[in-house]
Amino acid sequence: GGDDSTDGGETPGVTDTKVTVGGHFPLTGPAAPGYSDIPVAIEAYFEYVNDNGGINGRELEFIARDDGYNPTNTVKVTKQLVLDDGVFAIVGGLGTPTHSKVVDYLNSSRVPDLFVSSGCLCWDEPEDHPYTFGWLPSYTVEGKTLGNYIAENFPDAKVGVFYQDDDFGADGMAGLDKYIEDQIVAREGYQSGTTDIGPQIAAIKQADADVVVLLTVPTYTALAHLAAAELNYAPQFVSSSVGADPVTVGGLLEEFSKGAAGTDMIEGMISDDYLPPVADTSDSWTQLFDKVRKKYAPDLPPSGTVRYGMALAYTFAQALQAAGEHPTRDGIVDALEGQELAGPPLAPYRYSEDSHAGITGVQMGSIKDGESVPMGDVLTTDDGDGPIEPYIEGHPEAPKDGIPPPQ
Amino acid sequence: MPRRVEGERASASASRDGSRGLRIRGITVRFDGLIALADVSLDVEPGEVVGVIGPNGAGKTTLFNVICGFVRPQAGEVEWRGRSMRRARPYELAGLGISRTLQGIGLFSGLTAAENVMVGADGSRRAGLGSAMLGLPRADREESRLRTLALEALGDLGVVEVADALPSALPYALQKRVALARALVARPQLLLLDEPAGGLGADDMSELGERIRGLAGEVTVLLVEHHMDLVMSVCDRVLVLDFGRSIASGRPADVQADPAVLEAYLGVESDPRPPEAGDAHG
Amino acid sequence: MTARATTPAPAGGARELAGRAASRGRRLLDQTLLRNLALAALAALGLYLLSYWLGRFDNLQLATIAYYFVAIAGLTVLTGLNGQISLGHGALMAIGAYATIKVGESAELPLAALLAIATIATALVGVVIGAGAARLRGPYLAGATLALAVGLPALANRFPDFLGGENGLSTAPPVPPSSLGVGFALERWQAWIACAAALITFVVLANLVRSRYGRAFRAVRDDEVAAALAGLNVARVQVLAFVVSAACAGLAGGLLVVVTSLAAPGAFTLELSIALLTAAVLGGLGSLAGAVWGAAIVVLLPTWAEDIGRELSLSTSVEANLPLLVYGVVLIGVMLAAPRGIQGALSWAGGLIGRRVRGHTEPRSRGASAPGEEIT
Amino acid sequence: MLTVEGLVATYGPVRALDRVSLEVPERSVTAVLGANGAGKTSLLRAISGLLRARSGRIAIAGRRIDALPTEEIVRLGVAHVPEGRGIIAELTVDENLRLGGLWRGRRADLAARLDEAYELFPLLAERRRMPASTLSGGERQMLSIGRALAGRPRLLLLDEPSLGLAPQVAAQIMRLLSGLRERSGLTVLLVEQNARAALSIADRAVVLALGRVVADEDARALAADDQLRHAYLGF
Amino acid sequence: MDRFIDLTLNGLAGGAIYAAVALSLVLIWRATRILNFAQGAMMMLTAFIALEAIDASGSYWIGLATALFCGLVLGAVIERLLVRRIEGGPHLNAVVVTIGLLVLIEAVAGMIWGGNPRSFPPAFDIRGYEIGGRTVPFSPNDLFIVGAVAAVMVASVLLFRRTSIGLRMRAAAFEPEVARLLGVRVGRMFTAGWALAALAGSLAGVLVAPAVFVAPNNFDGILIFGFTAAVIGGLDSPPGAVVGGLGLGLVLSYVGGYGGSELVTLGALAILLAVLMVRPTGLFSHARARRV
Ligand SMILES: Nc1ncnc2c1ncn2[C@@H]1O[C@H](COP(=O)(O)OP(=O)(O)OP(=O)(O)O)[C@@H](O)[C@H]1O
Ligand SMILES: Nc1ncnc2c1ncn2[C@@H]1O[C@H](COP(=O)(O)OP(=O)(O)OP(=O)(O)O)[C@@H](O)[C@H]1O
Ligand SMILES: [Mg+2]
Ligand SMILES: [Mg+2]
Repeated sequence: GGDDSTDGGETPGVTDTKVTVGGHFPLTGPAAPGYSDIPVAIEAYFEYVNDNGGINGRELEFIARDDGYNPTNTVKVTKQLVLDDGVFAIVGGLGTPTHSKVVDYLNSSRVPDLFVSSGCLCWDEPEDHPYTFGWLPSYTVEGKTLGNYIAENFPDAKVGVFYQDDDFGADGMAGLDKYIEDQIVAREGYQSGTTDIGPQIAAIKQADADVVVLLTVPTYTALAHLAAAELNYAPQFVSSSVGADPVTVGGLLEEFSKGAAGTDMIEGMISDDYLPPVADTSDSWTQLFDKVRKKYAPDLPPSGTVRYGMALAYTFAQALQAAGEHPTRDGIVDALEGQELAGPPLAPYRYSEDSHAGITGVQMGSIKDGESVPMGDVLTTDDGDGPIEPYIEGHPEAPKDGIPPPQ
Repeated sequence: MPRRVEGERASASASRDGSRGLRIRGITVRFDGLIALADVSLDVEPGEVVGVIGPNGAGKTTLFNVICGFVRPQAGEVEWRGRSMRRARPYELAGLGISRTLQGIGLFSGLTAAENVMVGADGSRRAGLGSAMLGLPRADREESRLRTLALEALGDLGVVEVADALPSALPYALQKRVALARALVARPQLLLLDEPAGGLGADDMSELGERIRGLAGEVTVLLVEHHMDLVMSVCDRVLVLDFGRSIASGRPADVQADPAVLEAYLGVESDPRPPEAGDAHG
Repeated sequence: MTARATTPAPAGGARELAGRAASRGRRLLDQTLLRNLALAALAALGLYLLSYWLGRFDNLQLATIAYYFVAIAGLTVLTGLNGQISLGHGALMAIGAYATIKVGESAELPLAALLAIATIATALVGVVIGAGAARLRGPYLAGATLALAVGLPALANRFPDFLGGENGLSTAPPVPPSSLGVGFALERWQAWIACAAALITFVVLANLVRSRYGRAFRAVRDDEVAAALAGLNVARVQVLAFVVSAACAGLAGGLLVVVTSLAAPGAFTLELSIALLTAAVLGGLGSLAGAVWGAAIVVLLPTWAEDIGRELSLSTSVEANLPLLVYGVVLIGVMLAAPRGIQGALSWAGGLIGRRVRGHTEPRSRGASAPGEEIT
Repeated sequence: MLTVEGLVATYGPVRALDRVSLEVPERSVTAVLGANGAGKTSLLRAISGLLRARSGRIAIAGRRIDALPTEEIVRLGVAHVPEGRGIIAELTVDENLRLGGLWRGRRADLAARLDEAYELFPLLAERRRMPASTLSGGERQMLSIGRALAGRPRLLLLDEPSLGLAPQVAAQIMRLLSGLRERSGLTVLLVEQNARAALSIADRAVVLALGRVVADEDARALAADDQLRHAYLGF
Repeated sequence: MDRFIDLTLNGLAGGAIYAAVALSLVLIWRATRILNFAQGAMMMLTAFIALEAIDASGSYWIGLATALFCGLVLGAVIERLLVRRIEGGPHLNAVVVTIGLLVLIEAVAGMIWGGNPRSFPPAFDIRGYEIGGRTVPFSPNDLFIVGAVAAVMVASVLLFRRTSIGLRMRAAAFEPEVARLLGVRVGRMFTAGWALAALAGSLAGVLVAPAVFVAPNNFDGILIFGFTAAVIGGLDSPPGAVVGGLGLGLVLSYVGGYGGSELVTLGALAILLAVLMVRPTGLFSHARARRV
């Protein structure tokens, strides 16, 4: 028989020994590249926690279900997670077109919907969707910061924008426009799935842009570099963090860099970042994640994707810890709204009763020798017209045992 | 040099009843330079059985194709009961009372014999989608009426026992009968038979002959055949084509004696040459 | 199919004697409508009980199977009976889904009306596409419909304001009527709606394929020239078949909205279209029962394979790809083992057993049964 | 040349050939006669491997062929003009003819063989480059026969070769067959509805009824045997 | 004007890739009358193998040769193991089997190599030629692609038109039973057809790999455009495949350049439908055959 109770005596997905959560990810199909590693990283960190005593004595279990980036499947697997697997919460569900189709369902079923893996502004609607929390800095926050950087450092440059034709591109451009609307001379979009982006890059070159902003996923960052190389076009590339992971993009360009084109193509690309750089081995978080990766997911490269999954997993562990000895679905929401969490991200979260937006800021950086090197302060801002301000307090050190301490 | 031998009956009735039968006027058909029919004319009176004979590739099937609208002639005109067939599309023929059998078999391989015939009985109608979808008794009644018709038609041709067999499991002769049943079930006024006796044994062929003779008077029949016995015994008149031209036309006996026909088609008696050098068109 | 011709019922007025009641009962079942309705009623009862026995997620799966069935049944009529291949039915489902949401947004209409509108709208589009399709054959039709499957959902990106762009549209799920009680599971209600629609589709299609239209579809498939000479307007028959199957796809799209509350380009990929076609072939082309098997396989197989993968605790990339592997193997395996699809194999086996039981032989060889007989 | 012993072939439950045995000597024309559905076509198909025998054996010049695939049987010198012609409509007339002679290899020779076929059927020569789909029924039959001859077979299986041919051409073919037997030692198995014509050139005649051999006699004797003729051949 | 030239060259380079894929589809179609939906997956598989070979040997050409050889073997093996068994069944069964194969190969590749795309080296420099002081989007590598595609086209035209094996292959494809009666070893022809088509496909795979990277699903989109190109050209004609591919590449380049990227798929749909409505069997097909 079907169990209709969500608010009975016990909390779904929570037993004395275990907390089960799940998420939907494209594990197969055209959208899988780059994303399918995220749940592996999350599970790796959870295993690490479990081997070190769990959270309040409970082990963490993560069920990743494949939705192939198809919203119909997202609905199916999310309901499967909630109804069949009986998860406590959905964690890290990936994608705007996909996840937006289950937000209503999750909220009406009062299932915590934590740390959506997308920078859409739409997760921050505490009135309508009290159980949904974003995590990534929104695409607009990134756009604003990138725009601000260009306005300050290349005030006379002509700017071209190459963007993904969906909310990622649109929100990002909205942010850019707040600072460099006048400087932008070309805006060229692409549909994910198309392979020929030559015409767009040629158009940007024709507009004589000195700076090209990439609001792209890693594959298209690489393709943009290739198309530019073909045209012997070498503008200053500025990329959103989404498509700037040096390991991933560098890997895609590896054969070209060592062969025909001669130089490392992404060298010098400027981008923003919201987590400690993978290459910064002095950072305590980087050390922690690398330790976990080596032990629990040795097949994965030390990429930004893995870092992302671990940081997300850590944040969930933190929230669960904050929800107390006997976590409930409402309890974890209250904990997120009520307590100040601080963790791996460079800037603080914005969680409160009025806001479910996640990380508030980013730090600019540029790629040197295939690694991202930070530049300047961490900068925070909001999704609206708020100012961009430096955040100088810095993020906390990772706990010694790598497990969020009780608060 | 095309010649026309007009039978008396044909010329007498053409002026009177021409509008009721089939009139073919000056048909010319070319396929990329190849002349399949050259200025062919023919009048067929209601109830008449007219044979069309000629060597292979003479254009007999093409003539049928012109009548049916599968081939558009470069010149000429076909009239059926006073109506020009220039615009007629093949599927409209059934509605105009014209049926045709194909030179091969042309049965629907996935339909049983009875269903094949039911298609012939049913084709031209188009109303009733709604009742068909709802499965109304009206549709059922219609179906059983069609099936009765089809079984009758099969019964007429002596093949009712194969009603539920698929064509591929039937011997050639039975398939031909089913195909004929499908053409006849629509009660056509004009029946175009393209080599109906091909592949038939002697018994079957004489039975076919009787059947066609039985139709004469009610149904206008145009018959393409290479079996001269059959043609001679059932046809009122014969048109002979050679290389797309009509080289003779008239009563069977006259045509059979025509030297031009003997040379071009029948050949056998007048061909003294050794077999190796044989040539259909001498 | 019986060899005996059913005699038409006597015209009204004639009084039947009581003693004939039994034969009348039998005669009632000879009537297409009543027989199909009886079948549907039986199925409805079974599904009703099933929906109480199944859990919530499984009810959702049931609803999913039901809407897949609707789409596959339409496609099986088109491809199996009329010989037209379509790789674009996913796009037609998209039309039904978008229509359901757009109309639902702009007018307060009962769900049944919305679904009817979606069906009709898609059927109308089907007229246009079908008219083009009637000119094409085989691989060229496949190519054109494939382009449709890829191109049509791209329209959403062309009109992002109206159709929601890449993110598509969402709507609220249907609300179970209060008469069913407060605790009534949404998923069960969704299953009921989808199954009801599937049963209606079944009855209508079963009626249709048994009628002269079904015969015309098959005749045109087998020999276009002979069909034309028998008086069938080949193009019109082909368009009709396309419209019927488009209507089914539209209804399926509407039901997809009922079950998932969404319409987005990513939901109507080429994979969906291909899955529909493969399901139709897998189940047994031209057979409505086959459409049930096909729908069940397409919906349940990935879930099962995923669960098995989880049990086996494989490495992540192996586990993630296992359902695909299983699906591929099943597609190939069924085609090798049962060239006429599952239903074809079942009826072959059934025929074999039946022959054994009745102890006589029937002139039917393996896989050579008439396509027309496989229906229902 | 050809030996068939106890051949049984079925379509599902239908027995199309029921313990058929016959012997076709080299350099002879054997007519296979019988009513529609008697199993004539099935017999030819079984010999050329298109229909698998249930039991029995088929041998050509002492070599068993009943387990060989069709193409290998053909390569032993067996040509089969199938019922319904079996031309490849999408290929041109010339390509169809060439295919008939290809298995023999020997290019130069092939051209000569094609020329012979064209000489035999001048109508085809005019249509060399046209797709075979444009041909008329009789022209297709000519193509099918010409194609079989282009392979210079040792054993020729003809399934109703006169179907659709004008009387003159049909007669020409009959004469050609006896000519070929004389000149190049061809062995022919000829299925014909026109029993009279077939018997006129045949050395032997086999009559099938319901899949069984009911008569296997000298052709002239059969033509003279009124009883048999009436019972099975209808004339 | 510069823009037009750029778009034209860009379209030619992209079109050559579609043409390469279309050619391999046409080869299989001509040889076995099967639409090979698994072509993209087979290309992907051989590209992965080529990549391994390049990594191991350090030579692009060894990688290419390995890919070609593996393609040949893969095609033959698939035909012998799978396609052979469904021969003579309903037409769509072959379609379903190739779809099954597509899914299967992609799953296996995903299991072996994971989902993340890998970089593939180009044969020659990818920087465009300098013409009149301007760099145009057409590189030595593009030239290599165009040349390779042209060579495959010419080879397949010669094969089908001029050789007896080509004639046998076509006969086997159209009428297997009749072909057998004419002594054609149909099975071998099918195997050869699949092997050759897969060979051409693996060449296409190596040619496109640098532009799309190598991942289990990355050739799906290319296959769709290749299929579109083949249908536009007429599935029976190798020159049709090339013209269809180049034409499609050009139109898509213009549509993408002058219209917008969201129009590209719609553009492909539009040209395909436009061509098919005028010529229902593609540009290079023969006139309609006699039906009665
Ligand atoms: N569609 C076409 N394209 C080219 N040539 C054609 C076409 N249709 C017919 N022909 C040619 O026209 C001529 C007449 O053909 P038709 O089929 O009418 O002959 P026929 O008199 O019926 O011969 P048969 O007795 O052999 O059936 C033939 O030479 C044939 O090749
Ligand atoms: N594909 C098939 N499926 C089922 N039964 C078949 C099939 N082909 C032939 N038969 C049956 O086998 C028997 C012999 O047929 P066959 O075609 O060999 O006869 P035939 O002597 O050549 O007749 P015809 O003179 O009509 O060509 C017939 O009863 C026929 O119904
Ligand atoms: Mg003819
Ligand atoms: Mg026969």
